[in-house]
Amino acid sequence: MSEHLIRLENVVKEFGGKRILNSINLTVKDKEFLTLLGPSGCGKTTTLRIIGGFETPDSGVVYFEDQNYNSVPPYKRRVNTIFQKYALFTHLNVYENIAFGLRIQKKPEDEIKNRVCEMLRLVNLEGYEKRSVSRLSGGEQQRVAIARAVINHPQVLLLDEPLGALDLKLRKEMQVELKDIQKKLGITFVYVTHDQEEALTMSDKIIVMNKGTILQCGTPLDIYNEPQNAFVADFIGESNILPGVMIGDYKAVFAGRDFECSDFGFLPDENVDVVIRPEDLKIVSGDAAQLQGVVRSIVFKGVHYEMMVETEGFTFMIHSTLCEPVGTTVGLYIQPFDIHIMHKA
Amino acid sequence: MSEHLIRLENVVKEFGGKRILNSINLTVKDKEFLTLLGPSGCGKTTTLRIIGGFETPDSGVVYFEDQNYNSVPPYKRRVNTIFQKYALFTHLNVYENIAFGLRIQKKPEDEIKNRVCEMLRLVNLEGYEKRSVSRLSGGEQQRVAIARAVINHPQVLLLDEPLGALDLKLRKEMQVELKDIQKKLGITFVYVTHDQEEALTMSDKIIVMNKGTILQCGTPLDIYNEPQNAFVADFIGESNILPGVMIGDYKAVFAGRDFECSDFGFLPDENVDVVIRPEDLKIVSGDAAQLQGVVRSIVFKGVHYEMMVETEGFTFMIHSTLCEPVGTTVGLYIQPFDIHIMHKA
Amino acid sequence: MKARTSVPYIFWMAIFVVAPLILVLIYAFSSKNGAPTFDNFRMMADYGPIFTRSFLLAFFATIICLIIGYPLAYVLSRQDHRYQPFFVMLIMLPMWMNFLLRTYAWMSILENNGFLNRFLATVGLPPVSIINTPSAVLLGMVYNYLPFMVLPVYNVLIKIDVKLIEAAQDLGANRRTVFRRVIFPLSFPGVLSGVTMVFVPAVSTFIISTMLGGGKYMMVGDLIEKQFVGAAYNPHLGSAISLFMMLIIIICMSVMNRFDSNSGEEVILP
Amino acid sequence: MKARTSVPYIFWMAIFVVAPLILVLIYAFSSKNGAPTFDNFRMMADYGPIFTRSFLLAFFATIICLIIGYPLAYVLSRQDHRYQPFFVMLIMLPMWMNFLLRTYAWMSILENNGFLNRFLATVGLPPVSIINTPSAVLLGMVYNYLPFMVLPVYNVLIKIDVKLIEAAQDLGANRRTVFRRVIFPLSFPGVLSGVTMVFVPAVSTFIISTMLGGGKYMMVGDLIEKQFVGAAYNPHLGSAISLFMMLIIIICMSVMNRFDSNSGEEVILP
Repeated sequence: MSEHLIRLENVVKEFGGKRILNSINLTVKDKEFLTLLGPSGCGKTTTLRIIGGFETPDSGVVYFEDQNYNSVPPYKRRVNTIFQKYALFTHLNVYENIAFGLRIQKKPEDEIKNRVCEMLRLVNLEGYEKRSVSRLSGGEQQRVAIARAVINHPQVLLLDEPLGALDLKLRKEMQVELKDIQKKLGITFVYVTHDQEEALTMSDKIIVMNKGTILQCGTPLDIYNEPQNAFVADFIGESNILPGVMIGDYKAVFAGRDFECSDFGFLPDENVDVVIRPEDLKIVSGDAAQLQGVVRSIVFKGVHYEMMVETEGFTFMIHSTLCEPVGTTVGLYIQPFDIHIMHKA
Repeated sequence: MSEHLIRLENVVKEFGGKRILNSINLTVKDKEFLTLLGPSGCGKTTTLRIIGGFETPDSGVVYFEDQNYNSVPPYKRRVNTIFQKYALFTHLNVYENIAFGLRIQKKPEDEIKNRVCEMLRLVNLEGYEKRSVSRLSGGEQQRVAIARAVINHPQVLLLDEPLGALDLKLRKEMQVELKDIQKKLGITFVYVTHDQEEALTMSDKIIVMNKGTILQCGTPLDIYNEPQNAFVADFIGESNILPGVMIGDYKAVFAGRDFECSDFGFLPDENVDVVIRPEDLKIVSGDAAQLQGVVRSIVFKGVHYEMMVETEGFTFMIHSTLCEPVGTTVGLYIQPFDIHIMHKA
Repeated sequence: MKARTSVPYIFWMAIFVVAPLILVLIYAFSSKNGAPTFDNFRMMADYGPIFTRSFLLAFFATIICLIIGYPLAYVLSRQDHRYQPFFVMLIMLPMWMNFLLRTYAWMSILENNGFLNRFLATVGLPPVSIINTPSAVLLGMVYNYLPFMVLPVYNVLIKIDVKLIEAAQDLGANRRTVFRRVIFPLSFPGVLSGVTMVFVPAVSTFIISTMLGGGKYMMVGDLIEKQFVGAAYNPHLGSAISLFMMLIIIICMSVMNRFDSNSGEEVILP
Repeated sequence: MKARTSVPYIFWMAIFVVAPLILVLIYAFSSKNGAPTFDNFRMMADYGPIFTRSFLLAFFATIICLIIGYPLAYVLSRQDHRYQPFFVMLIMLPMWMNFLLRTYAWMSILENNGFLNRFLATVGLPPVSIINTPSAVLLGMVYNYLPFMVLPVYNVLIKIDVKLIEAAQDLGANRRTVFRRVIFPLSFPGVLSGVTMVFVPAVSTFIISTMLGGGKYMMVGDLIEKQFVGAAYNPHLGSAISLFMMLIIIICMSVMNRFDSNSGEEVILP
């Protein structure tokens, strides 16, 4: 058995002449929590549906354990899906929804009963057996969907923005619970979301997509700290993105002066995107300041203040636990390794 | 004219025998951005609907500029509403939706045209006049709803979770735009949300509600830094909440030892809730440590790491930009003013 | 069922549905001895007044059904949700009763010494003479087809989102304006459907006119019936008339449909 | 319209709707000279075979409509969305044609030297003798009421969320199992509505049996007609029979309805 459970090779998909997926290559390891992250319409859901077997690639191959699965129908794949709006069976109660997969396999009644009860315990829905699914809250429906998908012991669980319909507090709770379930059952998760915080919190590996193309693939830490281009940097967290020029290795010019940085290997005088996280701009006084700017606005965000500081040539967004009043001139300092230089897209 | 534009006095509302609002008292100043914040079912939407005139209080009085408005129907109030799911008129196009209020006032056609165009500019929807509203994206529908409500020059704009249906990126953009529109037009906003980040970012004043009662009212800074009870502290941001005892002024006992703190005026040996923000727990080494604990888990959250550190008696959530590997023993330090002591609810 | 196996199935069903239609076409365009002819359509000209009367009566019946049925549907849709099914059932009740019986009941009410006049005499009012007038026929049609107007309008009205009404109030509309600018336009598809469902059967109704109009106001439906089962047995003419009516109805319906699909954009009330 | 002004309105409408019903009650429980009596109901016993025949024929017609109509509705709902309105229109086409004409067309197809037998002779097959048999009556009923089965089932089928079908496939169901465990149970309300819409008019149908059964298989509808406009003129008996039929239909419908509202919880397929 190869180390990859699932492998997509040059997968292309079009709908009505519009190319949705543009030669996608990706691999999913066994027991991994992989997240497909991107804005709506980036092709992440289509990729998931191809893995689930609901769509067939126009070209390219989907491998499961090195077998070509292109023409294997969904019901023959050991893959289960949690759909975006749960797609619970409205004609069945909670118990029968969860038992659905086992009934199809014609399991004996007492095995069904044991396993459904076990699932109800897992998702904290004991006593809900006889309820009609349409009378459950969003969070409860979500739990039924999880139980229904997981009862079949799938090798892979596909999740299509499963938390999108829940409110903030519940979403955070379910993030923890989903991660727990994954660890407890040892199932591979392929997770689709447009919420970068969700992706960072839960994933072992994140794939950032845009316009049907994979932009970057890596651990949350890689993606956040070393984004490969300005789109990823902007999507994965708030960023200041400004134009600059690399005048040599470790030397960048932007915002009207030159800075030391930790990047190298660019063409001489190459035009680049400079990305600086708002929390990496430090307010300093005196000679340490590399830039001078005027505070234009302040918003209290709870953990920190968000200030807009206008320097010559660029207005930076700064996150800081300290706040300077609007109108004051402040000095800014950026550490070399906090300056991220990227090739223009 | 009083300094308060709107005043609710002992407002009570029941539905089907269930008390939804429990003697609500609140005031809204002219040109203020007031947010009603709370979990679903806390009565925030009912409060908004009473201000809008869609519900009549069972007892208590609603004053607008010191006049009793209890029996004034919605169409006679200079208040407009942006509904949760926008409630656009599906039988009218974008232009006619926005023009609706002016048509009812029987304004001349050229004035209507000018003002609708002005509104379309304000919400960046120029060229959308003839579109059917059902073919717009969520964000565009949101903009039409804003334009339709604002064209009437209301004194007060009521917003019922207006950003709930939008995705994260768009929600952040619209927060900024809404705040801009409020400043530009100088209208009083009463805003309902369950998203604490939204509330902190946009509001001049926040009212935190739960179970039909107002728990706290104050500026974002007040609410975040000086929550009056554990519910507010927990709702407004992630918190460690643990039981403790005040053994005297400025002296609290929790997590197995005594701490210096900045609170006083409690009963001798009163049982209290101790609230500590995850970012206020510092990891230190050596003698500075007040507590010793073992790192149990680490999640990368982008800006910071979230660690669960198990001490004797309590597991703390800690936010830090540095991370210690799972299993290591670390020292924790809390500054006295970061320890918030609250009466038990 | 896969697409390829379903095609022959649809094909057979189409034959089952369409074969009788083709036969009707053949009948309409042939004479009694089977020769192709347009005579049947030419003969229709002789019955001009019957066509005019049918369309006029159906038209007025539809209008009256709309005038009575719309407010009824509206009032119904505003009642307490618990009582609505009861009222709807009440309105549908006559539909489960034999068509002839319903009409006969009206006959005995309207007769010169029927229940209505006996009631009027009791309260000391002069008797009215309605039976065997076009009004009686109209009344019978309205009674028979009213539920077909009320139900589609009611179904659309109860689906209108309360939030839209609140939004209109919020924007300054009083009750009347809310109705005129929001509720009515949104219920328009229901009105169209109701108008169609009343007009189509009304225009080709039969027996009602015989029973309530005393046979003096023959309608197209009666005319067709006579060609198939009555004294004037002539299926060729009957087919031609039916075909003509069907054509007109289809034209009316497609005009209506176009109107409906555009309504979202173009129906603007003054 | 406010609640207090709407009450008298509903009241007047109720009179308009209910008055004829009361009249029917009076007729059913009185003799020709107006004296109260149960004779009309006692007389119904003489017509036992007609009732039995009507119910049996309506029952079989409903079953056949279901057997033909469900797959038809299903196949239709799976077609390309662009072609669906055309097919639906095709199925509805006969409904816009006069009822008598439709039945007459089948009469000329099924006659001993009608179109069917002429066609069979052309291809060298022996002729069939269908006309004036119960089969012919059944065929006519199925043809007339099939659209009332297809449309409600179709309407429910097209509204089934594709995601539910995908969810079932995802959980291991092949095409047959998806149909049996998801699509059919979800379309059940449409089936109930179709069964009602076919059975109710079918059980009191008239003329079809006269035209296609050669008058040998009289049905309740024909019986009622005879009491009001035919030779056997007796509105009192007609009212009693209609009332009895209405009662049975209402009972059937409410049983059906209870079945439906429970289906979400209790209908479990083997």
